[in-house]
Parts: sequence; structure tokens; C-alpha cells
Amino acid sequence: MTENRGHSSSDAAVPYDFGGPWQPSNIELARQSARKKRNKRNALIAAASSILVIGTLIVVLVTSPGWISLRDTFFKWAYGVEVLPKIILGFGTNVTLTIIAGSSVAVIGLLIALVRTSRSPALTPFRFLAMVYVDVFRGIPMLLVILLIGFGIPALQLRGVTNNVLILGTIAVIITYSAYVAEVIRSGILTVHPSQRAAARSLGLSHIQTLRHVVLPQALKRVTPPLLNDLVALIKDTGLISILGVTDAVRAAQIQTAKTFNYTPYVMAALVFLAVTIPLTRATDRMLRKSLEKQNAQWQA
Amino acid sequence: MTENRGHSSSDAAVPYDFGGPWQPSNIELARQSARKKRNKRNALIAAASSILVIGTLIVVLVTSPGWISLRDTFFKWAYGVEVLPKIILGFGTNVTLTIIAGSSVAVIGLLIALVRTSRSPALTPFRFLAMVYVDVFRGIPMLLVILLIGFGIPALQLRGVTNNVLILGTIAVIITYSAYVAEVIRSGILTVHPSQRAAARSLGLSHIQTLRHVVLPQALKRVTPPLLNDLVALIKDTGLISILGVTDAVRAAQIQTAKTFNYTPYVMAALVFLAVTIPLTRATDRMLRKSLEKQNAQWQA
Amino acid sequence: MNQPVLKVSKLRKSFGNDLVLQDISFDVPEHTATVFIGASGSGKSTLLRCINLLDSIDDGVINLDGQDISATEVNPDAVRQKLGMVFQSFNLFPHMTVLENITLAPIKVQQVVKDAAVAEAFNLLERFGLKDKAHQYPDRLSGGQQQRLAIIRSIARHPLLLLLDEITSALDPVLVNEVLSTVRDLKGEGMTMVLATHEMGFAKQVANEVCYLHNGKILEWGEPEQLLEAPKRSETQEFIRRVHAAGRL
Amino acid sequence: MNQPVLKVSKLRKSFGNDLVLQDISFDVPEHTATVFIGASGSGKSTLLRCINLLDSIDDGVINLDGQDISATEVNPDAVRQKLGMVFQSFNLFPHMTVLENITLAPIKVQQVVKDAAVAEAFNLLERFGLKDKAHQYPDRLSGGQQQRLAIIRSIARHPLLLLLDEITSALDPVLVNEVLSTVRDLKGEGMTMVLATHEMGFAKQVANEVCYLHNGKILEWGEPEQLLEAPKRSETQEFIRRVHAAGRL
Amino acid sequence: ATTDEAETEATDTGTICSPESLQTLEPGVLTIATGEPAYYPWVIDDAPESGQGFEAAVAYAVAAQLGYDQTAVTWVRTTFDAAIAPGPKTFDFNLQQYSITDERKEVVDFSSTYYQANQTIVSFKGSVLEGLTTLAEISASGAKLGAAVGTTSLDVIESTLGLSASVFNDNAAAVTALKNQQVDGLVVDLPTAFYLSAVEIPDGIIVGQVEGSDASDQGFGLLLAKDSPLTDCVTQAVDAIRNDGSLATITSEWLADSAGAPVLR
Ligand SMILES: Nc1ncnc2c1ncn2[C@@H]1O[C@H](COP(=O)(O)OP(=O)(O)OP(=O)(O)O)[C@@H](O)[C@H]1O
Ligand SMILES: Nc1ncnc2c1ncn2[C@@H]1O[C@H](COP(=O)(O)OP(=O)(O)OP(=O)(O)O)[C@@H](O)[C@H]1O
Ligand SMILES: [Mg+2]
Ligand SMILES: [Mg+2]
Repeated sequence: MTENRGHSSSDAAVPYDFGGPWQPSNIELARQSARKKRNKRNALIAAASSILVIGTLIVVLVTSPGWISLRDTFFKWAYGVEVLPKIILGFGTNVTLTIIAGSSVAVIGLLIALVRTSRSPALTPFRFLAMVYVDVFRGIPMLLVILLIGFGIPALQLRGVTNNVLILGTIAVIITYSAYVAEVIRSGILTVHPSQRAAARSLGLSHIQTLRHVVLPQALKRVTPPLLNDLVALIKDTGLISILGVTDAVRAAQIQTAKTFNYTPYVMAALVFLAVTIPLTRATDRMLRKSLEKQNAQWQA
Repeated sequence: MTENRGHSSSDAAVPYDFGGPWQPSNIELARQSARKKRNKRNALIAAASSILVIGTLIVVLVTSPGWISLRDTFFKWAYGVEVLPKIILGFGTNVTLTIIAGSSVAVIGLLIALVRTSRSPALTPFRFLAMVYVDVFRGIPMLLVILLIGFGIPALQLRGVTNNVLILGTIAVIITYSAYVAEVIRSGILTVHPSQRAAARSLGLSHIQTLRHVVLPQALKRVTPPLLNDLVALIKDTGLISILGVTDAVRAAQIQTAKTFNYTPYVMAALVFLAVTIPLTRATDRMLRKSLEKQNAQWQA
Repeated sequence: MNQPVLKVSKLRKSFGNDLVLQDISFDVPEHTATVFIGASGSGKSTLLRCINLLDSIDDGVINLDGQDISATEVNPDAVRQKLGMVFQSFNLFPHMTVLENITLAPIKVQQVVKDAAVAEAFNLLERFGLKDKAHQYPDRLSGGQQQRLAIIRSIARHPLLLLLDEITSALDPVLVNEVLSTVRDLKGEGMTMVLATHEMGFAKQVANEVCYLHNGKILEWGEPEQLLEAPKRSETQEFIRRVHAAGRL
Repeated sequence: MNQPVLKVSKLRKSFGNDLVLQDISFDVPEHTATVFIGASGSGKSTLLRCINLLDSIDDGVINLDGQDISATEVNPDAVRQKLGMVFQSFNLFPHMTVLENITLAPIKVQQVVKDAAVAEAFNLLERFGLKDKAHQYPDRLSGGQQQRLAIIRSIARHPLLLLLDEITSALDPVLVNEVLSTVRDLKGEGMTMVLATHEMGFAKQVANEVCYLHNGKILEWGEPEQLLEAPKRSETQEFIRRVHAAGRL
Repeated sequence: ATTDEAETEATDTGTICSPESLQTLEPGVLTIATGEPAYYPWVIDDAPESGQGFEAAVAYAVAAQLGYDQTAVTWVRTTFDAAIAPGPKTFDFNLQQYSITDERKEVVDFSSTYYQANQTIVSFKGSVLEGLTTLAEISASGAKLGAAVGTTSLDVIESTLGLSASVFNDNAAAVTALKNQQVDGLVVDLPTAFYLSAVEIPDGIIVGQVEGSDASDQGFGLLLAKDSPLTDCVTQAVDAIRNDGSLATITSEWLADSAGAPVLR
């Protein structure tokens, strides 16, 4: 079975020398030029197909019978610029609400998640209440919660309870999103590997210390992308309180459109939202990609 | 350093015998009774604290000055039962829409995800378009999309284009959710470990075969829980097309409440939603727990 | 002769109907190392987890430093302060630097003032040649460095007893070697240890006593030379033969 | 003498500025096994991935069965049909049964009719003692069984050459042993193989030639007895010394 | 009945209806609410501050009657259904064609009537409603009629006509749907119907008025919070402008008479 064989290149025996100037061999040069050619061809294909597809789309759109009416109905920029300040003013409501509700949701969601993942027998009823809370508010449309709280609570005419729709609407948003966020954080806590807990406990850290110093920091880091997704959803959903008579960006656009029956304000509102949400979703994507790369690196290296 | 030492129990030397009837030692019996006592105490604490907390809540609620008004405003069951058929009729719209939109979204979302994760240079423009599509529709509130499509498209008065609000509303929902689902599926595809692709490719499977037989089945299985979450969100969000004049469960409740200024219809609508969404979220939770257990099992065993 | 640091008597442990440990008895005197070998699933990890009170036991007594730590009223946190434990993997806290990993327990649990804890941590890092890594995050360390750090972290608390569970099974031979030499150094300084391992190198170089665990029972035990080179029982012989066949000394 | 199954000449590979493989040349004649040893990061996996066209190369020629597979116009899928490859882990498709894992490529790639593919798969499973696992999912198998299955799967396609990359580094010694014996059997049947491994057992028992890879270069090569027991270069000596110190034969 | 009550009380409490004594939201300022956008002919150019349009003019007339000059009036906007929901309010009174109904009086206060109009069906040429002249025909046509949530128009569609309505968040959305021909017709009050059919709806037509609903009997009133301390004074003021003929002047200035809108039987 063993045969007389040897290395085809005697260079391999040359002592350990590195980083010397490297001249690609002729065969490699030939391959490089072939590869360059192929890349060029691929780029060409990509460009051609892009021009073809996007060009076709544009041509079909512009020459279609409805194009003029489409342009005038949705993309009347002069009108769009005119209404933009009002829409931005309305968007101020979305942003303010997002900031206020978002920060409260972070705190309340975390607390609920902690209660749900607790073990102490004294906390049993709170665990149960937290579970019911999360199930209920994950399960009903936020619109209903807003209607119930925004219109229902004032109807009780309780003393000392605000009837400010902005406050009540914000409370409805906070209640709903706290349920979502609690669930996200809880799942983050559960995905911290049990051996991390074991390592912390075997160092003598108490349950609370383990949670505080070992589990939570890792859990929160891990759920940052879904939490950012929830933040984007929150910005978009804050507009639902317009049903209580608050003017947000969508409502502002709707008011304008109702006056003129021109749909450009909706397009402007969409652009205003995108200006905030696209950077956020891009950041989320980048984080996810990084954590994926890290996870896969182990195998690559 | 080495000392004369031996096993304190000579039993350990008894030859390999297993499963014989085991009698707990006295020390173990003592511990068991101590443990039983402690468990009993814990159960007692749990029960006491439950009764205390939930009892206090109920008492505070019922004796609060607003209780009667609260009960009459939100929980007038006779009235609730009276309006229930209308709400269930409205919920039929939610369910129908969810089924129609849901199945279309599954197909379109998958296609977009496949385009986004493709490599071929010929698909470059589609990849780009898919990316823009997903970014845009993840980034703007669905309400805007519904308004733009539901009211904006008919405003164009194009020939041969429907102005049926139900169809247009459904299209708006499909467009928006396809973006969400595409993103979920794409992330599922990306989390399939690269060595799975490598293993498939090194068996000689083509890119498409690898996708079809190895990557997709694993990706879809992995994203089932978030997809179920999106299904729940879809059921809840279908109601947004009520802005176009379609009566869903929430709108049906709103119509009743606007007549009588009693909020029980909202509570009924919430219950109807919960009847569908809670089983779904519970199923999702169960799946997540199982996959977590599997992931952690490696370390336990 | 002093009383043993650890004295395990007739320990029994099952998971549901799975009897995982049965009738386990052994002593670990001060300054000695006991090494458990045995096939995968024989119960080595479970044994160490029981000693560290991470798993509850079904019967028997575990006595640490004269205290019955298997008693119900025992506070596990207090017991664990006397023990150090290192696992096969996932030991380090990935969100903390090397220094923070080491000083966390001394500061939070033993209430050492921060400066003193940091100073001691630097001493240890210096002694084990990891001083330049103090401010790195664990994922920048090689596998061998990570496990050495995990050991350093657990001895920073001056445990009475160190439990090491297959600390090298995720490492390649060259890295195994550096971890092995760290454990050898600790042994030389008089640390009392219990190890579970597939590496016969550990057994050879640090063990005072080797126990062969088979289906949850200690089938044979003795000095390393005797047990590894002339095992008496056929199961042990077969195990040692397979290990040799796999290219291990 | 036949032409070698695999002939690698002056292969060079870098990742960005990282030169990972340099001036790699070796032949693998039919029915022989070439084993690459070397420290972690020395480039063993990268070399096997380059041969399997999973990574592109920067220079040099890879010749498989007389065909220059490093040429640009080569179809990697066609090349990979002649090669079998097994990795350290994550080999098997977790969503398919053992049988489906084996028959996937024959049915989909080689267009074997399903019954024939299944029959052949059962033959192989029987030969390697895994017949009773045919309808199980991979996660129900032990690590050693999983790797044996991965090997079976890759030889079910009758490859000209089998590439095995540290197929035992996630296994404990007893399981290493069972995988080793499977590889030994394949060698006996005349399979041509290239292995990357930390297990000197593989080198000893199956290698016709052992190459020591150091920082991306083949520093020394020879018959296993010579290279493992009397290495000439100081780097090789140091490596072998450390491996021995870690308790490996 | 409302009118009688108000008149009797006017003599008792007439002296306290002044900016100094009225417990408005903001002392000395009268906060008046309307919809957004507010439509012709109720408010011209969505600018109630100008006093142009029927309801804007009524608002300022009432304000003047109560002793507030133009500068002491501030306008706020509310949605139709939010303002009518129970609970405290962000305005002193609200006018956006609120029909007085007994259910609504359970949760809000109304002034006396400032305008009485029938509910009217608006449609477009070529719809299924074109040419229909009786309620029975309309019911039988199965036409899709729209109205805003919480309006009395909705009751007309469902109760009087027995059709199932397309229900919108507000009138604006309903009008949009009619323009898009996504509904066959809308039920609105008569003046709005005139405006819509003439201006907003391409080829708009008025199908006819629906008489005799509870809503049309009691007419439009200014809406106030339940048990508002202002209700009596506001009612007095409405009565006063009605009695001195200025309401009639405003009405004829801004609202066409109902000729040309057939009554459906
Ligand atoms: N949490 C658990 N629940 C149920 N069974 C368990 C659990 N942990 C361990 N086991 C079982 O107990 C037995 C012993 O496991 P253990 O991990 O102690 O073995 P080991 O000797 O450490 O093996 P290895 O060498 O693979 O680490 C195995 O059969 C295992 O499946
Ligand atoms: N995809 C990649 N991108 C960048 N660098 C890489 C990549 N894959 C491998 N490397 C680098 O190439 C070098 C050789 O890695 P390789 O995995 O081939 O080593 P190895 O000998 O297989 O090591 P081990 O014994 O740990 O498996 C390492 O320095 C590694 O970091
Ligand atoms: Mg173990
Ligand atoms: Mg490798």
C-alpha cells in the first residue's frame, strides 16, 4: 500500500520564510483575467437586467393611462411641501408619545418579565397576574384597548382620574406594549444558557445577583434587535390614538386629504415615517448580522 | 502529600448490581420530611399571598366609589350577550381576511425572502427592489398603506381596477405583512448554519437543491414561532381596514357603543379576539420552550 | 490525620426513573486530587453538580469541611463560597472583561473592596501569564486561555475545594497541555481538587486517587499507576483499552 | 504507477491580508491516506475547503483525477460529486432521518432511483452497524454515531477521494475509537483519503504520509513512524512534544 | 320641550350669563369646538375663526349674545364621536351638526335647536339609487349606503331603511368613499347634501330627504358636557338669536332652502 512518493514541488522544503514578495504564477494570471472577464460579464448582466426591469417598470408606469392622474393624485410635490409642516407637527405627537410610552414600557416590561421568570412562592399570584396580563394584552387589538381606556375611563366620571385623551391614549399604548416587551425580555432571559447561571451560582452569587450581573445584561443585549423592532412598531402604532381625537401624522395627512381629496399628504406622511424608521430597521439588521457572524465565526476559524 | 486513605463505604466494592429495591436511608427520610414541610410552607405562602393580593385587588375594586359605574359601563352582560352576534359577525370579517391575506402573505413573503437571499447577478434588480419594498413597508404604518390603497387607488379612476374596499383593503394588508414575513423568513434562512450549506454543497447538491432540501426546511421550522406571532398580529390588524368602511369586530362594537354609550361591546370584542389569539400565543410559547430545551439539552446531558 | 475536606457517603441521584448515581462514597483529604474517569453518561458531571448543590440528591450525605451540606436547611450560596467549579464550556461571562470576570464574586459576594480585589486579580493573572489580557473580553482569548481564566476566577475566592468538570474536552492537544500545566501548578500549591476528565494526562499527573465510574457507580479506584496500568475489573480494563486505542496515553 | 488521485501544486490562499496557506504541494496516490497535523489555525480546514472548492484559491493548481479543478470554467457541483467531505460538526441534516440523509444526494444529484438508493443505504448502514438507526433523526444518535453516519453518507456517492476534517475533535476518547475504526475499515477497502486531525491515532493507524502544517506551510512530511517519532525540524519536534505532554500517543 | 324649558329659565337666571360669571374652561374665553376638517356650508375654507359659514356664524352670534367679542373666542377641533362620548370635555360647546337625541342626552347636554334639517341621501349619476323615489324602493335596491360612526345618519340607514351600512370613522372618509364610488350613497343632513352633490361629488345627485326620524325632529343643537354650568346660558343665547331673527338671517345667508330635494315617502 505504501508507495514511493514525494512532493511535486521542492519549494515546500525551503526553510520557513514568509511574506516575501509574491508574484502570481502564469496560471493564476490567466485565471485572474478569466475571472475578471466573468465578473465583468456578471456586472453587465446585473446592470442590463436592472435597466431592463426597472426601466420597464418605469416605462409601463409612465405610459399607463392612469399615470398623469396617479402623479397628480399621489405626487403633487408643491402641495406636499405645503402640508409638510402640519404633518411634521402631527408626527411630533407620534415621537413624543413614543418617547414617553417607550421609556415607561421599558421599565414596566422589564418588571413584568422579571416577575414572570421569578421562582419565589410568595410571588405566585404576581406571576399568575403577569401571565394573564401578557396573554390578554398580546391578544387583543391595541385599538380596542385605546377605545376602552380612552373613551371608557372618562365615561366612569371618576373623581381625580384624568380625562385627557392624550394621557389616557398613552396609558393604553403603554399597557399594550408593556405586554409585548415583557414577552421579548422574558424570552431573552430564557435563552441565556443555563450554564451561565450555574457558573454564577457556583461563584457564590445569589439568585438576585446572578440575575442582575449575569443573566440580565446578556439577555438585554440579545433582545436589542427585537426591542428595536418593537420600537419601530411603537412609532407606527402611536398613531392609533388619533381615534381619540388626537392629531398625529397620519391623522394630519388625513385631514388634509379630506379637504382636497389629493393623496399626496399620505405620501408625505409615509416619507416622514420612513425618515425615522428606516435608520432604525437598518441598525437592527446590522446588529442581527453581527451577532450571526459571531455565532458562525466559531466554525469559520 | 499522598496519604493512606480509602473509601469510607465498603459497599462501593460490591460487584455491579443495579435496580435492586432501594430503601431510603434514615437521613434521607428525615430530609424528605423536612423538604415536604418546606414545600408545604411554600405552597401555603403562595396560597396566602395569592389570596391576599388577588383578594385585595377584588375588594379594592368592588368597594371603590366607581365600581357600580364601572360594572354598568363595562360589564353589563345582558347587553353584551345581546350585541355578541353582531360582534361575531364582524369578527367573521377579521377571520376571512386573515385566512385570505395570511395565505397570500405566506407565498409572497417566501418569494421575497428567496429573492433577497439570492446571489445570481441576473437577479440584482429584483434583490434591490425586494430590499426597498421590505424597508418601505416595514417602515410605514399599515393604516397609511390602507388609506393610500383603499382610497387612493380608486381615486385614480383606472379602468378595470376594482374599487371594492374589501379587496383593496386586503391587498394593503397583504402588501404590508408580506414585508414583515419576508424579513422573518430571511432571518430564518440566514440563521441556518453555514456548514449545513457546505455539507449539502459538498454532497454535490446545487444551490437550488441546497435551498430546497436543506436550508428552507430548517429555516421555516425555526421561524414558525415568530410567524405565528405575526399571524396573531395579522388577526388583530385586519381590523384596521374598518377605516375604509368595512365592519369588523371592533367597528361592530364601536357602532353599538356609539349608540348606547355603554362599553360592554368593547369588552365582548376583546373576549372574541382572546378566544382565538390566546390558544395561538400559547402554542407559540410551547414551541419556543421546546426548541430552547433542545438547545440547552446538550449541556444537561 | 486531618478530617477530609470532602466526604461523600452513599450518594444516590436519579432523574425521574433514570438512576444516574448510585452508592457513591469517597473521601477527598486536604491537598489531594481525586480524578473521576468513565465513559460519557457515566455520571461524572452529575456528581460534581451534586457536590456543588446545583443538583439535589436522592440519598446519602455530602460533608464539606465538617459540615453536612446535604442537609435541607443549608444555604447553598454559603456552601458555594467554599467551592470553586469550572465546567467544560460557557464558563466565562461574555459581557465582562477578564478582570471583571475575576473580581465579580470577590466584590459582590465576599464584599472585598474593589481595589483589593483588582490587585489580587492582577496578581493571579500575572502568576498564570494572562496579565496582558486583563482588559480583553473572553471571546478574544483562545480556548485554553479561557479555561485557565475560568480556573483563576474560581480560585480568586480561595475555595476549600476545586471542582473541575472536563475542562479540556473542547480544546485541541496543545491547548490541553497549557491547562494541564496550570492544574499541575495548583496541585503543587496544595489545592484540594475533584476532577472529571477524559484526559488520562490529568489522571497521571495530578491524581492522588483515580475512580472509575461506570453507569453511575464507582466500579474501581486506586492510585493512578495501578488503575490506569493494571486495572482489576474487566469493565475498567475494557475502558482503558479503548482509550489507548483512541491514541490517548 | 498510476497518476495520483489528487495533485496539489504551489497552492496559496489568503483571507484579506491574512496569508493562510502558502506554497502547498503534495500528491495523494490512489488507495492512500494523507494526514495533515498542525496547531489550531495552521490552515488545515482551509486546505480541505479549497480542495472541495468551498473556498477559492489565490494561486497554484489543484488537480483531481487528471482534471484541473482550479480552472475558472470548472463546475464546482460536478467536482464535488467526485469528492466526499466530513466536517468536525454540524454535518448531518437535522430535519431528515438517517436514511434520508444518506439517500438525498444519490437521489437528487446522481438520479439513482429511490429504491436502489435506499437498498444501498441499508447495505452501508448494515456494514457499519447502524442499521437499526435508519429511521431515527440525527439528534437521537451519539456523537460517534453521527460522525460515522456522516462518513457513510459521503461514501454512499462513491467518491474518488474522501476529505475528513477533524471528524473526532468533538468526541470523547471512547467515541473517537469507534470513528477511528470506521476510517481504518475504509482505508482497508482502498479508499483514498485526506485527513486533517489532532488525533495522532489517525496519523499512526491510517496514514501513508503525514504532513506537518505550520502557519500555512508544509514544514515537514514523511511516513508516520518517522514524522511522529523522529521529526527533523525543531518546530515539528516542539509540536509533537506538546501533544505528548497533553497525554496523546 | 327644550325651547320651553330654556325660556322659563331665561327669566330666572338671565343676569348671570356674562363672561365674568360663566364658568368656562378658561375664564373670560369661550372655547368652541368643531370638526376637522369642517365643511362648507357649515364653515367656509375650514377656517371657523373667520365667522364665515353657517355654524361659524352661529357660534359667533351665540358668543356675542353671551357677551364674548370675537377676540374672546378660541376654536379647537374634535372628532365627531370623541366629542359625543361620555366624560369631561376640552371645549365649552361644540357644533358640528350634532342631532339632538334622547340617548345622547344621557351623556351630554344640548342647547336648544339652532337648525332643523332632514337626513338626505346623496349619490351620483349612474348609481343604483338614481331615479328612486320611495323609501321602499331604496330599501329594496340593497344599495350600499355610508355614514360616519356614531351619527344619526347611521340610524336612518339601519332603522328607517333597513340596510346594512358602510360605517366610517368620520364624514370625510365617507365622502371619500362616495367620490370613489365605493358606496352607492351617503346619508347626511340636507345642507351638507347640497354641498356634496353640487361641489364635491362628480356628477353628484340628491336622491331625496328622509323625513320623520327622531334626529330630524329635534334638529341640531350645540353640544356641551353633561351637566355643564353653561347649558342654560347657551340655550338662552340660542333662543335669543332665534327670537330676534338673527338666526334666520344667518340661515338664509349660508344655507340654501330645501327646494329641489324631494322628500322620500
Ligand atoms: N438534567 C437532567 N435531566 C435528565 N437526565 C440527565 C440530566 N442531566 C444528566 N442526565 C443524565 O444523567 C446521566 C449522566 O450524565 P452526566 O452528564 O453526569 O454524565 P458524564 O459522565 O458527565 O458524561 P460526559 O462525559 O458526556 O460529560 C446521563 O444519562 C444523562 O442523560
Ligand atoms: N472565512 C475566513 N475569513 C477569514 N479568516 C479565516 C477564514 N477561515 C479561516 N480563517 C483564518 O485562517 C487561518 C487558518 O484557519 P483554519 O480553520 O484553516 O485552521 P485549522 O488548522 O483548521 O485550525 P483548527 O485546528 O482550529 O481547526 C486562521 O488564522 C483563521 O482565522
Ligand atoms: Mg459531563
Ligand atoms: Mg479546522
